[in-house]
Amino acid sequence: MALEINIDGRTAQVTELKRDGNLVTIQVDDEIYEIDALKVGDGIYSMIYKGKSYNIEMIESSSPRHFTVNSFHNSYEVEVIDAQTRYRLSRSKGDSADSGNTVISPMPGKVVRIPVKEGEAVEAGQTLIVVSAMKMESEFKAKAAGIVKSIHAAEGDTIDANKVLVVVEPLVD
Amino acid sequence: MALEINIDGRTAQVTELKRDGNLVTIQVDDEIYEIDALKVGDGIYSMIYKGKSYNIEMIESSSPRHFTVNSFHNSYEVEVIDAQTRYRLSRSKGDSADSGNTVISPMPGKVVRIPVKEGEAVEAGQTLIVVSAMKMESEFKAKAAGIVKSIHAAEGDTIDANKVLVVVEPLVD
Amino acid sequence: MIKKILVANRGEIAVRIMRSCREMGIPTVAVYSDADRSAMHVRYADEAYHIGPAPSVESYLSIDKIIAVAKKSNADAIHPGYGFLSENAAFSARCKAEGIEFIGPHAEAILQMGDKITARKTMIAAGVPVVPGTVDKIVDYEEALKTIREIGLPVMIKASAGGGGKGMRLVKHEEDIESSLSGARSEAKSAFGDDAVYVEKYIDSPHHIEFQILADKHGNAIHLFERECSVQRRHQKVIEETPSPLLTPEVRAEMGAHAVAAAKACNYHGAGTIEFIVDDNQNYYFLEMNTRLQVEHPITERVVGVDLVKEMINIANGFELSYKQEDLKQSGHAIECRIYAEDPDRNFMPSPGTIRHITEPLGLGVRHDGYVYEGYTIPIYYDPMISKLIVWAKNRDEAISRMRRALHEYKITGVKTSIPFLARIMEAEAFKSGKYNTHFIEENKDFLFSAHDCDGVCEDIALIATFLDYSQKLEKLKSGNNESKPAGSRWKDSQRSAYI
Amino acid sequence: MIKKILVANRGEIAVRIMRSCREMGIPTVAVYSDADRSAMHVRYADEAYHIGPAPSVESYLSIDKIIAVAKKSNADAIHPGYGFLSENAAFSARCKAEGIEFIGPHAEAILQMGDKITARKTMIAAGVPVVPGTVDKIVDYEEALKTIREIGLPVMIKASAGGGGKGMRLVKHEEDIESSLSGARSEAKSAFGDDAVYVEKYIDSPHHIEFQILADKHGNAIHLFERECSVQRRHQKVIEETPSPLLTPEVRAEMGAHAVAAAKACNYHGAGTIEFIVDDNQNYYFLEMNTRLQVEHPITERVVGVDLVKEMINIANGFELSYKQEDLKQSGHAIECRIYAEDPDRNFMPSPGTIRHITEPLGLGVRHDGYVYEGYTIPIYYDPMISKLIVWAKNRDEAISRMRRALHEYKITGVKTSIPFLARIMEAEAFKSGKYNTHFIEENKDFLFSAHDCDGVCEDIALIATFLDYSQKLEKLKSGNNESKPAGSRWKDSQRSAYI
Repeated sequence: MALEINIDGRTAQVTELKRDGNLVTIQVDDEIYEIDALKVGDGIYSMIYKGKSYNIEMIESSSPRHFTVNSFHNSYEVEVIDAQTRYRLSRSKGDSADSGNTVISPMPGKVVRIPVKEGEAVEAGQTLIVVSAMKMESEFKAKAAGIVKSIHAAEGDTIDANKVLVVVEPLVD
Repeated sequence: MALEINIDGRTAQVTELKRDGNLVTIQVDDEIYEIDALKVGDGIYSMIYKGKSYNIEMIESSSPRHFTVNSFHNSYEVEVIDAQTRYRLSRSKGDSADSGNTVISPMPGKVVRIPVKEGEAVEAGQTLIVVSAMKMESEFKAKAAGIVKSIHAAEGDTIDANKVLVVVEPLVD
Repeated sequence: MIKKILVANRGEIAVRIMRSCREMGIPTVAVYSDADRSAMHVRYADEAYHIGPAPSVESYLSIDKIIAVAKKSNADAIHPGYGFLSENAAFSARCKAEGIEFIGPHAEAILQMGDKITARKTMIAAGVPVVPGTVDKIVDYEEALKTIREIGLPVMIKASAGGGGKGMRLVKHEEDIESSLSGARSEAKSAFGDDAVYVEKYIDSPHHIEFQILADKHGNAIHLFERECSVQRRHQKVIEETPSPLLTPEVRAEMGAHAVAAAKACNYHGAGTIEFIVDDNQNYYFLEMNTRLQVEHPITERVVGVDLVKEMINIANGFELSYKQEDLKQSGHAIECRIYAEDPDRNFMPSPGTIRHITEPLGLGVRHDGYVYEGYTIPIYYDPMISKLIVWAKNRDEAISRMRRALHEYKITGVKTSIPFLARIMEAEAFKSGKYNTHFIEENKDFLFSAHDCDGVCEDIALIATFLDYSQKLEKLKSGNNESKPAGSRWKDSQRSAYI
Repeated sequence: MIKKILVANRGEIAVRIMRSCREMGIPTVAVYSDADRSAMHVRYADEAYHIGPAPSVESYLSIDKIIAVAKKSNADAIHPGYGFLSENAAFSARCKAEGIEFIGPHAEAILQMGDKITARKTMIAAGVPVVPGTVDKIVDYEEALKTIREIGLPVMIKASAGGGGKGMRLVKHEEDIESSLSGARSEAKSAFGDDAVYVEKYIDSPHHIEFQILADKHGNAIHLFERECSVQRRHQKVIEETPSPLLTPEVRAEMGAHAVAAAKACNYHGAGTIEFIVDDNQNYYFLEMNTRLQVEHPITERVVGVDLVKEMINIANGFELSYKQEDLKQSGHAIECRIYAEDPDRNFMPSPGTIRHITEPLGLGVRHDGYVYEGYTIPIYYDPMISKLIVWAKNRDEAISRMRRALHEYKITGVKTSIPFLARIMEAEAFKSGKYNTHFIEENKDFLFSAHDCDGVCEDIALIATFLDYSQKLEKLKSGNNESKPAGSRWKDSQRSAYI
């Protein structure tokens, strides 16, 4: 099995060569690692490589393919790139789908306000939706000018993480 | 659904009358309880009954039907009685199967010694098998005189909990 | 004598209060909203009653509902914790009217210290230094101009009823006075329904140092020394420590005496905190009084050896203070880190969710006050603080090392937390040397948000962990088991059974 | 200066030692057997090496393997913890020969104090009171009879190389002397390869009180006061506290001075413990010296404010002690409970297994030293102790209340533990009054093993929980999902989603 994984901007090829219990041989780009990798809890890995003991925390982020990976001293943003991601990346020339024209809730919360309507023209920087979670309000703004194509929440709604909230059709320039 | 449950010698009929989320109505013998019962962890229940908050720990014992139930101040030995148990109880007139003629490992461990052989006559109190766990050796003895019918482990074996180790056929008197 | 205490709060502080009650043999009553049936304070209490929907205003802020539960459960006292109704004079008064002991100050003290202009006047009368500025509220521009010229720019215009940065303006230039004044007044009016504002000299690079006080109903008051609270972001405390690395013993003693005078000036009883703003030369000025238990009270408990909640209950019972000022001393050093469910790399955006795994920091010198557990879902409705990590050591350097160690041990998955950010603070030179003020985070942000050096291996190990975790998820999906919870148990189990 | 420490141990003590190393900035090396890949000490260390099969004799007791890992990892010091190789003179000597610093005493001190007859002689020479008895080993019956008549019955016949109750006989009647003598000798021979035995007066209803000492390599030695360890079963300590409720300040000071004299008498360096047997009138006698860190060291750390592991490392580094005797005092009261995976109701039979859920006790005055975590399987090969719960409070009564509270908070499923039994001890009159000796558990067993009064509701609630848990399991079975782990998540989740 092989996966393409993006870590803080670097895209790496990760391939499993062999597995014997928790002893795995994995190739990361040109480097081959023989590593003792044990899952000790939900999202918690104990890894021993060349005698060194590493503790890794995997925290799922905005989608099942996004993780924050902590190893105490370092914190990485990681994305597993599947076919769909690759297509999206190629089409948007590096911009991910949610960066330009779609507001996706990064956390569960409650919709406080939606100051736009479907069909409305919006400027770059204009607030599309305000979400409250844990006593803090977050405003989500249009990254570029466009027309509000669809709104998938109503004021007062309780929303889950990773839900598409507002889609803006960018103006073609 | 209804279950017959033995608790520290008392046998109670427990019947679910209604369930609405974590609000359950349950009859225990003649008493009807409307109780807010929430499972908050594996084997951990938070129960609210008439405003009182109870914390219950369920610890599986020698079989999936045996539990130690802790509520901090009290610790109960509980057994769910199914058809098989009932048959066994009726046949042995109250003695449970493992009390007289069968040694069942109450915990995982390692077999240190088996000083008897199949076919051998044993006295009441004679050691049938010695199991070691956590730096402590436990001797299991015959409760009554009889003939060793079968031995299901060998010296040096690592054994799981709840495994039949030695069966003794009691002498008929 | 108090026989049963209703704790009108949730989260870690509700549990912390119930701990002391349990040690004193006093049964506790929890209240909970729809979002909190599975919360720890409900599990911890002897009794628990539902009080309404998740939004605080319909549950934890509902005086009527809380009083009703107190009556139903025969609780003869209420501890409000911090936040929610803790500094609500009407609630204190209502408790009194209903014959329920409010474990906190009387309504008059709350009102007197809650209005900033009144508080300033009270302090001036008591001889406590206040920030140079106006005594009465400012209504017109001419008056403001005259006062500000006397004080000297820059100044802060502040709402008398204020708090949380609302109705506050920093004025650096004379030409901005008029617009700032009207801006502050209208903001104060809309936020607090009161447009009274006053002017204070702006103290640059200040330290935020507060004194814990205890006062009984017999006129006795003591202080329990200071807490240094200058590590802040967005006016929120992040890390606190005691003793303050800034204060000399002389200034400490003087400030302590002023803190006691401040408490006596409003006939205070209960636990309270006198907040001072302090410049680099240890000139200090009364800022405000918090008429409740503070989040950061545990560092005082550890260094002074006093259980503040028990003292509050004893005071409410009408007992005299069990300590005299001369009995108390600071022994060793304590630091508290507040652990939030938030994403430091995304502007500290809240990160509610389900706790999948926790390894709690333990061992010598570590106190952990939390309320979340494995499998618990942090609700979106309340504060993102999930626990407080408090360490003690015989001196400050050792305390910092211990906090680093404790943060290292603290593993949590399911939500993002401020743990990596806090660990970086423990490594920042300005913090380690003790030379920092309220601008610390701003001034050190390059260091605090940078990654550690690590040989390329760390990054590759993170990639390998991602590979294993994700490929296991895919396998689960393929095998038709799409429960999200028990990821991994099977793999782990297969390893284990090989051992036994 | 020590640059890297190999910890030749497992379980809570390995983690505890690594905590102090981490605070000192010293990297650590773990060793682990086949049964311990998932153990916390492996996760905690900076490096980890496999050393063999699960049985200790092939792994944690293998001097060659441990030395080999030290060399491979460039560890320049080894901390042995307690148990395993900690009191093995050959290991201490081997470390020295290999140029590795053994963080503990030199081999000669271990040998001198390990042989009970030599230790007694050393103590007599140093003026430390010993239990009246023989100075040299007893070989024939005539000599034994003569000595025993001098001492007076009852007496104990003990193996000089002994420990753990082996080679030990209580003699009450003269006619039993001969058989007891030969029985003890043959048992000593087979257990320790040495049939040397000696005779001591039997002290009835004794207290077991020990003194912590620290000695550096420059001839300085101090004591850190006592630990009362009289709550025992089968010669195993269950609960320890400090200060001892028995000792007066005068006797404490005298015993402390004798403890220091004992350490100096064997040119000791490192941390050690002088065990005394004490009668109700505070007559005390040297019993033995433990030449290592004790399980119960945290109560001393808490009351005296010293990190004993750091002191051991400093001593190994050749530093002078950082404390003088007059710097030290006991402040407040500490109690430790040892939490075992065992079934108190079945004669304390071990209960290994997989930890399904833990809620750890937290908050003010609580220290918890553990190593298990949710999902961890306790191996069958090692000690059943899973953690140590240590509380501190300003006085003994409050410490007992706090321990009750902490035990109440400690929820654990998957294995049975001694928690309910320990909670009962905290409620026993003899314990609460501080009037107890080593017969405490035996004398109070009716109380300790009885159930609490509870209205019938408790029992019915237990039945309801059983009903819910079992019926949920049945449903899982029916729906074809027969994983044992994630019981309940689905039901719980369905509740939660209704809230959010």
